[in-house]
Amino acid sequence: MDEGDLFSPASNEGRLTLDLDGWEGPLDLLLNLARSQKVDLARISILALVEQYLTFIAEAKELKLEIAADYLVMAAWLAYLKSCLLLPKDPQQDPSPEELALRLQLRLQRLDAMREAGARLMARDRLGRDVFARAAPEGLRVVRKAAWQAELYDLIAAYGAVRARAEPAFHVVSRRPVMTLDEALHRVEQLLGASIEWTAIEAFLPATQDGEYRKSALASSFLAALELAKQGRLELDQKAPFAPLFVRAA
Amino acid sequence: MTPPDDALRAVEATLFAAEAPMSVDEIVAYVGEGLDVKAALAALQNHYAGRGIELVERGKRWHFQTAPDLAHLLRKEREEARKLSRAAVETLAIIAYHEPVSRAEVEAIRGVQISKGTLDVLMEAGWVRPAGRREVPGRPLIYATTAAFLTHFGLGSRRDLPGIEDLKAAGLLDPVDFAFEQQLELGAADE
Amino acid sequence: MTPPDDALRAVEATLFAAEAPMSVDEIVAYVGEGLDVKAALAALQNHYAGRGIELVERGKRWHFQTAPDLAHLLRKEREEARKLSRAAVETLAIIAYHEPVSRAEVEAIRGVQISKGTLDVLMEAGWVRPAGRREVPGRPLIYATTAAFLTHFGLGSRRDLPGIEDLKAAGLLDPVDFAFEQQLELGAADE
Repeated sequence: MDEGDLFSPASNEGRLTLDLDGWEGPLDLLLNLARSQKVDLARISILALVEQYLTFIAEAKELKLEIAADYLVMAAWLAYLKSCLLLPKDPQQDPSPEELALRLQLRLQRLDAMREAGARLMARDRLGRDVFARAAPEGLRVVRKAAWQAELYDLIAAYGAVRARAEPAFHVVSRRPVMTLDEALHRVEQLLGASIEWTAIEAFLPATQDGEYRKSALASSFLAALELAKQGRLELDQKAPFAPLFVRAA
Repeated sequence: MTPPDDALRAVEATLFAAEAPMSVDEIVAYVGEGLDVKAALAALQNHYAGRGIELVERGKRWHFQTAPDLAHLLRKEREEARKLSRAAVETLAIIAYHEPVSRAEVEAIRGVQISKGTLDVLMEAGWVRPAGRREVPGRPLIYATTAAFLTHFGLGSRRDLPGIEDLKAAGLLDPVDFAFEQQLELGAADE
Repeated sequence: MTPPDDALRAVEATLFAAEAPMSVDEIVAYVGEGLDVKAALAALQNHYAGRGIELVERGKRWHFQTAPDLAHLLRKEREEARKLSRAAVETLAIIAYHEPVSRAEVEAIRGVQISKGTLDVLMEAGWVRPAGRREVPGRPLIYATTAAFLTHFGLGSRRDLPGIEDLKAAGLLDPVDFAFEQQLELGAADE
């Protein structure tokens, strides 16, 4: 395939049609101009290329075409490069104009190489265009099969649960030793008759090792003392909050 | 073997790339008038005989297909580990402890109905099988466990399943509540 | 000709029925561990050489396709795939020959920014994929080609990219900065 056909949309008898829409930026335009020199990119004349570019932009301006800014930036840079290349060498200048020109040339070579590679890629025997896979393959299927998992423990635990569910359930509230208020009233009344002196309320509690029962007895005895005090049959005395509570018959 | 001729290659490629079986006329429309399509089809059919692919004619239309005896290769079975549902484990346990049992009996013991899928899963797993019918009105199907069941659970026989007393000792007879358990203890102490 | 063996028939049928190219491992998953799949593939490739269908390896995956020289017969009446833009073709070439590359690197070679749709088109075609990030400041995303790219363009591997060895030898796949230093050194040596 002739490369000219592929990549010179604008070259015609060495002249370029002024269609800026067709270019993909200044480097693209430069590459096409360089190719019109019809020599290896490694041997193109950068000065001639600069001239071609500047002429192209000048013509476009003459035709009052709108020119994107990046083309003008490139034009300005190339005009600078041109003057540097033409002026007597200044050894102090870094980078030298030759180095700038070399860089431009390297960039053009690289873009050109990729452009050609792309064309060769596209020209290959492509699947679905030049070569064909089966249009209606039977297809391969994956049949999913469950491998069921269960352990012996799961099994017997489940049976245990089933049997436990089936057993009749008894709901029993366990008995807790308590002293009822009536019982406490009775006790305090009786014990009070025997003592007219101030007596700590603890003295009215039954002797027991059971902490729970003692608590219950204390609470009930306290309530009984309040009730008896309300009836005017008993007096209460406490020196400070949480200090021992004393009672005596009224 | 002589190299395949143009007609044969053209017909082979055309049928391979076809989206549907093709008649001779349709093939000719692709490969061109100049080629002997019928002869090519006959030669191809002969060439592919006994291979993994064959050329077949159905209702005057031709197409390639994979050899029928290889159909089993074209489906791959993939095992996926899946845990049995709680309902399935309970059902399996009841069948194992009480076999043979009917579905109604399983439900009576579980206290909950079982769905059709539950027994299917157990049979698919290969652990439960139908074991005849109970000779009572309605003749319900009864189920039992299989040898594969014993193997999977590492049991020599069903007698190796722990009994009720063993379950109780292991605390597997799930207590219904605290008071119930206490009651059992108290009862035991009273005796 | 000896009759085709089991492995050959099985691999032939599997690849023939497959909807996409298959790796050796995938083929083994279908035909079973016991068969020599690699030997069968080699034998099949040999058997189909010169026929209307051929067996090809693309990026370590195998598939059957029609012979390239028969394109003229089969292209008839098939709609031409949507043409890629020049930007897309260049971008694809740059990614394929330089991979993995960042977007900035593609832009440096092309001298223009990549428009939004260009990479999308290539990724949608399944030819290009993001391939991680470059561990430099900014951690740019980098792109590479896919197995589908090799399959579509008929490449056994990236080594088969047209002219890649020449481009490498000429230093045309090296960045401009690197090539520039090389040239300066060469120039210095000449003096």
